[in-house]
Amino acid sequence: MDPFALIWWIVLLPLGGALVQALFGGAVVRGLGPQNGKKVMGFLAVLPVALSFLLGVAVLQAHLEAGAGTERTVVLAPWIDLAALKVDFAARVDSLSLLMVLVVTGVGALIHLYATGYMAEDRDYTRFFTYMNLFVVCMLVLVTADNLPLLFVGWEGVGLCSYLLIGFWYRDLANAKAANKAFIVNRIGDWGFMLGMFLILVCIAASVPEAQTDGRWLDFGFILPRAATYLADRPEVATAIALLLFVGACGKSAQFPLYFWLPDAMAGPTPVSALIHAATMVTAGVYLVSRMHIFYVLSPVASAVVAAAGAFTALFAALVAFGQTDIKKVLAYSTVSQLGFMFIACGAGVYWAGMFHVATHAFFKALLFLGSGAVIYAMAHNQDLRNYGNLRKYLPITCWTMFLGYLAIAGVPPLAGFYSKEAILGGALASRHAAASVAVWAGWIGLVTAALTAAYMTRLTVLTFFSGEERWRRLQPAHAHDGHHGHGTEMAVHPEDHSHSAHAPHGHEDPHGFFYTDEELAARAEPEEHHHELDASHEPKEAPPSMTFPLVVLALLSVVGGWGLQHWAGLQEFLQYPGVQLLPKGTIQEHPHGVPLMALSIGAAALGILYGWIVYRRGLPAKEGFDESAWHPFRRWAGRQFGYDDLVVHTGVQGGDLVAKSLWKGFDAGVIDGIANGLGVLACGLGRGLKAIQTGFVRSYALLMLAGAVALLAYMVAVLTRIGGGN
Amino acid sequence: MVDQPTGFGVLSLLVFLPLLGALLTLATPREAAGLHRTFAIGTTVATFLVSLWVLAGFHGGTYHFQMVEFVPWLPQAGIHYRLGVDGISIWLILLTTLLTTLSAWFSVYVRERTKAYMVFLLLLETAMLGVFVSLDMILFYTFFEASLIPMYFLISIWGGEKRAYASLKFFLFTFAGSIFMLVGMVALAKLHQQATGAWSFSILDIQSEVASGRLWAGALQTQAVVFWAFAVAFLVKCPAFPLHTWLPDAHTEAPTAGSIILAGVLLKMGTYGFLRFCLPLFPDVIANQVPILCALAVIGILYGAAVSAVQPDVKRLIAYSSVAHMGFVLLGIFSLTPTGMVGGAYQQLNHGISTGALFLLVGLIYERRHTRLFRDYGGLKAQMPVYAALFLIIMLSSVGLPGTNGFVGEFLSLMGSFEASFARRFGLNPAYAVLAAAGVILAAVYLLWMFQKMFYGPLTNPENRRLKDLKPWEVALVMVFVVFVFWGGLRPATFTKPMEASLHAARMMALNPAGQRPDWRNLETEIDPKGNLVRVEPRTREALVVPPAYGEVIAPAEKHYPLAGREQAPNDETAKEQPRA
Amino acid sequence: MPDRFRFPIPQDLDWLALGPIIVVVATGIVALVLEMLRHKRNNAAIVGVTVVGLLVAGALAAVQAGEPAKEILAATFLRDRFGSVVQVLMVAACLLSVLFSEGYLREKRIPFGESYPLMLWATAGGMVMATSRNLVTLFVGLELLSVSLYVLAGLSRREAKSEESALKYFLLGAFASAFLLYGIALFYGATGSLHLGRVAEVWSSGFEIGRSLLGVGLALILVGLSFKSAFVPFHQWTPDVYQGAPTNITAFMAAGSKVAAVAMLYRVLDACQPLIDLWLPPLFWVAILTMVVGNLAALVQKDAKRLMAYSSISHAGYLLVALLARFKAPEAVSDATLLYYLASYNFMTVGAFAVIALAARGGKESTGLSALNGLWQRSPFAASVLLLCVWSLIGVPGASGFVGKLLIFRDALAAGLTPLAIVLAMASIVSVAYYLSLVKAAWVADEAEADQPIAPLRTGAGLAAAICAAGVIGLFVFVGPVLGWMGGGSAAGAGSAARTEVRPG
Amino acid sequence: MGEVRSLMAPLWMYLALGAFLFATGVVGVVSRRNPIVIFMCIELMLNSVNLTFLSLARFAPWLPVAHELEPKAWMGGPAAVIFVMAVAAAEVAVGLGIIMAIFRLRDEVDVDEMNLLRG
Repeated sequence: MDPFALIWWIVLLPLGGALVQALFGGAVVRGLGPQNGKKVMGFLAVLPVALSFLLGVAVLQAHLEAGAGTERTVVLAPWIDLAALKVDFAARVDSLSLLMVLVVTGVGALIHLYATGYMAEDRDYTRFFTYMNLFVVCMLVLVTADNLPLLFVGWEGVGLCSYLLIGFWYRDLANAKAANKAFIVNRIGDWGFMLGMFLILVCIAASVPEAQTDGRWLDFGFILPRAATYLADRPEVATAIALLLFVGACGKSAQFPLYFWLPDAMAGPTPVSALIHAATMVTAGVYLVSRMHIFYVLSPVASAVVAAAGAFTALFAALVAFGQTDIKKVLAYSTVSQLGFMFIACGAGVYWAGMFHVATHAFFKALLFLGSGAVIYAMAHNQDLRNYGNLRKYLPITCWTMFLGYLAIAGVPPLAGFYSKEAILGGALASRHAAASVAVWAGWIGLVTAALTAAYMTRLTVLTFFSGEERWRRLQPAHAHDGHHGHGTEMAVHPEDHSHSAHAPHGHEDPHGFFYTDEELAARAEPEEHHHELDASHEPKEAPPSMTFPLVVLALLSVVGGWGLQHWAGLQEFLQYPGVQLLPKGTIQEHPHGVPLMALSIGAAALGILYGWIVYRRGLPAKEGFDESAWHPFRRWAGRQFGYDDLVVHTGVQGGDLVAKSLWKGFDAGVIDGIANGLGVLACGLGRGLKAIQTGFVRSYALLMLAGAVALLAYMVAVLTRIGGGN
Repeated sequence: MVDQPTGFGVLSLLVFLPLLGALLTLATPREAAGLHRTFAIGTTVATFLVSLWVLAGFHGGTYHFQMVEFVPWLPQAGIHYRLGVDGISIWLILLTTLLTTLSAWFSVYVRERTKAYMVFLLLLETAMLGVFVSLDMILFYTFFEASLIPMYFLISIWGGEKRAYASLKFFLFTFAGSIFMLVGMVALAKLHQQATGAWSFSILDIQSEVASGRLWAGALQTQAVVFWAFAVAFLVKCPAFPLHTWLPDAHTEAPTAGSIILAGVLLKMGTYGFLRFCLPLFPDVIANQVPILCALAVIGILYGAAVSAVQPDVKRLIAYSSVAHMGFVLLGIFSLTPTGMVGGAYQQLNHGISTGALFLLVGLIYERRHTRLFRDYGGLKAQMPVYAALFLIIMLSSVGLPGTNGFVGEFLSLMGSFEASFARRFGLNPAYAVLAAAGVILAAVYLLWMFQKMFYGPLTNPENRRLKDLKPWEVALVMVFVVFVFWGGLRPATFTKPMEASLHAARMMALNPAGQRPDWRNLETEIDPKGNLVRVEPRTREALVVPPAYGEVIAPAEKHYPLAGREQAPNDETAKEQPRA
Repeated sequence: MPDRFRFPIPQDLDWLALGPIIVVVATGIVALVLEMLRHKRNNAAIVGVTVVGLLVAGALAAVQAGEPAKEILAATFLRDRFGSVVQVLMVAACLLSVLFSEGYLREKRIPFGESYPLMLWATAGGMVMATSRNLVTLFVGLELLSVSLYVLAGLSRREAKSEESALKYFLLGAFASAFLLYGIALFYGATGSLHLGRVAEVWSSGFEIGRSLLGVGLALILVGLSFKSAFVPFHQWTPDVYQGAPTNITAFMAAGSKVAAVAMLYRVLDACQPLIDLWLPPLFWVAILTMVVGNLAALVQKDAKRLMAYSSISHAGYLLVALLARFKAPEAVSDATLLYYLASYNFMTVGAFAVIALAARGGKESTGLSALNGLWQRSPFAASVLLLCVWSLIGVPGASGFVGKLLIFRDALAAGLTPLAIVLAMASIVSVAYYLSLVKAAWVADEAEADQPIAPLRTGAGLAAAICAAGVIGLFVFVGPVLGWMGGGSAAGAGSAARTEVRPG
Repeated sequence: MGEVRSLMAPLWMYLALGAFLFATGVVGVVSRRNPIVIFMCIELMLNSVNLTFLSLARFAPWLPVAHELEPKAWMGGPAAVIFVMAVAAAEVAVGLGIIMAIFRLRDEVDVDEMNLLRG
């Protein structure tokens, strides 16, 4: 069979997995008992993703044979099918999509494997994997889609899964709120995406005669080739489209000003943070920009905006990271910052470098998150850096794998991060792109950020694994809950359970069997999940192999990934600047391997590491302790994201609430109903007036009749005198 | 061409079967609640089957009315009994029969006065079906108004606390809106009489006079007035922005079945009316009214969303969300673009499905807890996982998540309005589309908020701790909706294909100059698959199901893409290569 | 025997034409005799005779509807389609009221046999009013109707309300008929004849004094007739009398005497066609006033019968619109609309009152809206009939009231009386509110909330209600033939109906 | 034509008298409180009508023109008077009956005391 047809199996396998989890998961777990049941379902969850990866490799094989520059469309079925517009379930097979497919399925499979261990204790095990598999499906749809609407399906699908997984431990309202925040902020992005899509439709589709198309206006194969010719002399249109699409990218990839959902998203289980909020989903924006890069290339303005936004976000997030004490929060901001790097690349026109960083970042950031997960797992779900210290003694594997990840992100050669980051900065600094000046500035900022990155990552690593003293030993329960999400609270409700079970709702009988009887209720009360808080007596334990194995693999990738992709796989040639052949010569820059640059970036990394090591090797500095008032004001400020989040959220939520309430009470109930009811009142008032005239006295009736009669007569006489007798 | 009386046919069966069931139910003793239910459910199911039969006999390739029935009624006034279906009405018929069946099914929870309840439900179904198949204005009006009485009782007898106010408000708003439509209808008939010497209330006759331009003869003033006489009636029904306030009360106070049908079908009467009357019959003035109607739609979208985000009562929230959703329908229809109109018409069905399902779900919990207030809920997900899952799916389809039916409709109507507004047609401007699209964000805001309030967080209210999850048959009930949610989201073609020809025709009736307009009476014109109005061999109505051999094009399906319209790209031959008649 | 001793039999006598009236009057006499002969207050026989007599009279009138118009008895009596149809309507009104009278009167403990002959003679009066173009004949008919009704209104002797209503009705009625008479006198003065036939020629002759007398006389006649048909501002007696009179009598008043009054007005205005420019404007405003006042005042009524009274006022307004349209554009508009509306009004009003009458129980009758509470439990059938009648009164399609309004709309627009159509539309919006309060009382509220339980539905009332329901629906479904019968094909639409079948495609 | 003018004079007087009587009756109806008196005023109005009928029949100079067309027609006037009297008599009978009934119920018959029915 045609190997490229496999692309659809890649997508459909996880879908099958999700369905299995959703429909049979509960039954299986109940049937085989929690232990075996969860084992089976865990296996069934990892399997499809792993298979997809293998299929992906197969497809890659075929693709390489056909030539890296080729692109193919595999149609599964028609979707929207109108005379005026046709959209298919069509998959696009080219280097870009395949790269993403492999990253998603590969890293995804590892994280799934990790999660089987991490979530083993959770009561909603199968629900978790339902969502995870579903996420993989949506992500694959996103990256393989051959037209914008289908891409949008994946785009919103991953948003949905992210929403579901952030709110996975829904019993804690904070998680639910974080989930809503994520979805809604993403929706703002989607708004831009949609408008961009429409604008593309009305502009590009306009340029072709009816005869030359079958109504598939939104296929990439239709848009991209024509964009170059059509928009060449319409930069303003290109800018509009590019910026609208970038709004979408900002939402999805957590760029300023829409970044602020991502830190809260850490409320989800750690594997989720690793898969969705580090490795894959958040890079969708970068993917989108690279996929539609034609428009950015044609619009210097848009490119400049992208580069600027990227640079600012990178710097901003890096600074904020210094103010964080929650290990996952630190990683979250570093993610935001790294995404900023990718957008610097896009803005500078070195899209391949952006994608390159997507891949390497997927490796080491997934690694870091999973490692942090292992730490959290070992530390009784306490996420506060300040309670850690000297964990390398207890968690050797976690420690050293994470250490490699840390080096990678810090940009230490020859690890993955070094190559990609260096490609980005090199591209930016040497950019001859129309928006060069901005790009170059972005490059310098990126360089600074690289140093900062190294510094705060050092802070994290050292405070966690090194820095002699084991700080949780002197822990009072007071601090135990800091940054602790999920699990605990769900049990909080059970105590009242029996106290209230005495009376049925409203105390009335229950003909339809809506409610549990007392016996059923008693039978239903779940056993308390034993869950102990972190305290001085706690002895951290290394995670089970199902969790450590992925760490090792990812560590390996973070080490060799960069070199491998660039030199062994030749990523740059592989990506081929998809669509570049359409562009006027020289718009995209060959990136120079300038030695001085390499020195600069190495220097930056070294500087950061050095600083971190000096400050933190002796343990937690006094002025970074639990007492935040003792902090350096700047660090406190940074810890609060420089007030941005509060500003936006409060103005948004409270302002919106105010407006809506006033509209409802004021306009809806006040004006409109006021008028409607007012008319009613008026009519009744008149009615009462007439009632009053109806006195019940014969003589008044007669009088009114008389009045009528007189009026009638008067009228007649008047008219008769006017028209006169004669005609 | 001469209308030959045809006698009664399958459509009459469809319409009057529920009435028959109602009469049978009347004959049963008052105490036999079980009997009433059986009769009601049986009848609705039977009606649903008949509607499937109609669907089977329906052919999507033509814009002409099919299965037409014509029985002389009041020749002195040109009022006759005319029924027929076309692409615009066919799915609404299916929607009606389906939703009524499910409502009747749900109504086993109704305890007191079951007999009257079921009878009113069935009468309501007859009225609703009649609205969608009437081809005579008076007949249409008859069913349109007749639907008020049963709904009035459903609300005022089985409704909530403020039912008296709500039901009266519902009746007054709708009646006030539509009485002037009646005057407008008479005016149309009179104009027809002036044009041809014969009174006729048949929309076929009137439309063909309009198409030829004889009816209005350039009377723009009158045309605008009559247009609004109709438009107001439909705006109230939709409901559109300033005239919507009856809806929250009615929806909230109505019993569950009532809410389902109100949201699912009755609101559609309004948009259906626009498609059936306002577009085909007022071609000369429609263009000037489009900005107003689109503005109302956009305001409705934003306003409804904003207001529903602060409702303390789940049913009220859904009710206001209907205002927003129907805004998308209006927006799509009045973009008057091929995509937009399909989107709008399709969004009708989606709204019927998702909002109907939402009301059903709320009804399920209401039956258990007898409260609609958010503060009494929260944390239900742990207690009723299946219920939560179903609610989530339906909620997402209402959010318009891609892959669910909600998305396709919204997407297409937005796209249509975007095309129209970027082309600056009818004096629209991009702001319309951009703002409308922002409604998508707000939809997420209030619906997610609702879901959070109901299902997330700790299960604080002890009353809820005894709740069992849904019963199997209830799950089955909701699953019907879920099936349509995904079917509509993944295979929209199933539903859009049969509509297209009629929608194209409606658009051309509204936009084309006299003489190039499709004519419902003239069977020698047809819409070809590309959306062109073409001449074909003359056929009989029975032969409509045979795809014709298309002749030469009378009016090409225009493609509105603004930038090409405004400035000609140097390197494209759009203008030259447009197919011409 | 010499000629001059023989009783002069008019040459142009036509027993068939006079038949209906004679039968009704005779039946009344027979019923009166029976009333004297019957023992222990058993009215069965009387009711039986009455019903039979009415049926016969109705049949006689109906068969003549098709006959060519002719004037007999020295042009004091006119037999034409309009007259015969109105006669049928009068008979129907009386018949329906009689059907539920017996049970009602028994419940109310006033089973007086003489009420039946009185109702019959009132009917006869009404029939006369419809079938003459001679002013004195019309006047005598009017008085025959009125005087009987004065008595009937006061039938419930021990009830102060009943007596009060009777007195009010009597005084104001007499007052109004004085105006009417004066107008007649002036007409006579103008034309030198009591026959309406000469009005036109006098008017067109341009004879100045004659024209003035006609104008003033017409004004006075209109006063008298406006009173009878309860146009504002001559309407104030209506609510009081409707409320005070026994309900069966109210029903007959509402239906029968309105039909008769409108018929007489039709005769007068028909004759005054040439003066239309003179009387159209004032009646135009009277119509508007009547519709507005009737509906607004009804909004705030708490008493079912008063509510119905005001509703009857507003319907009088609608009827006036129909009349005006009829005479404004005689070529485009036929009598059919007017007659159809009268017929449907007949059924829906009597039907409503037949149900309201159930509130009478054990000598007491409370006519407040709350008296109907729980009707749906007592008698679902009666409740349904009430619903149907109100449905029709509102003008919601599916019942005859809607077609009536539709036809009025059509005529008004055809005659260029669009403002009236608009007011009519608005008026019917307002009417929804109070009509629904009536239905709500019967359907929504529970019996517990009623101050006394409702009387069980007896055969007579049930029969009356059933006929009314059937009529309301039947008139809607078979509107075509009905209009054909009433309009006698003279309907403007009839020709166009033929054309509509063969219009160019 | 001369005798016409001579006839005109009394006609106008009679008519004026009739109108005056009618007006008097009207004023009486709206101003008196005793139903019997009110009814007497109505009777007065009726009689003024009778006067009008007869004076027109007798003196109206233009009626002969009409009479030539229908010789018997002018008899209508005087005939009408008979009818009016008869009807008036009937009304008296009924009216007095009603008033008696009321008097039996409550001992006074002041119309201003009777407003059970109002609103």
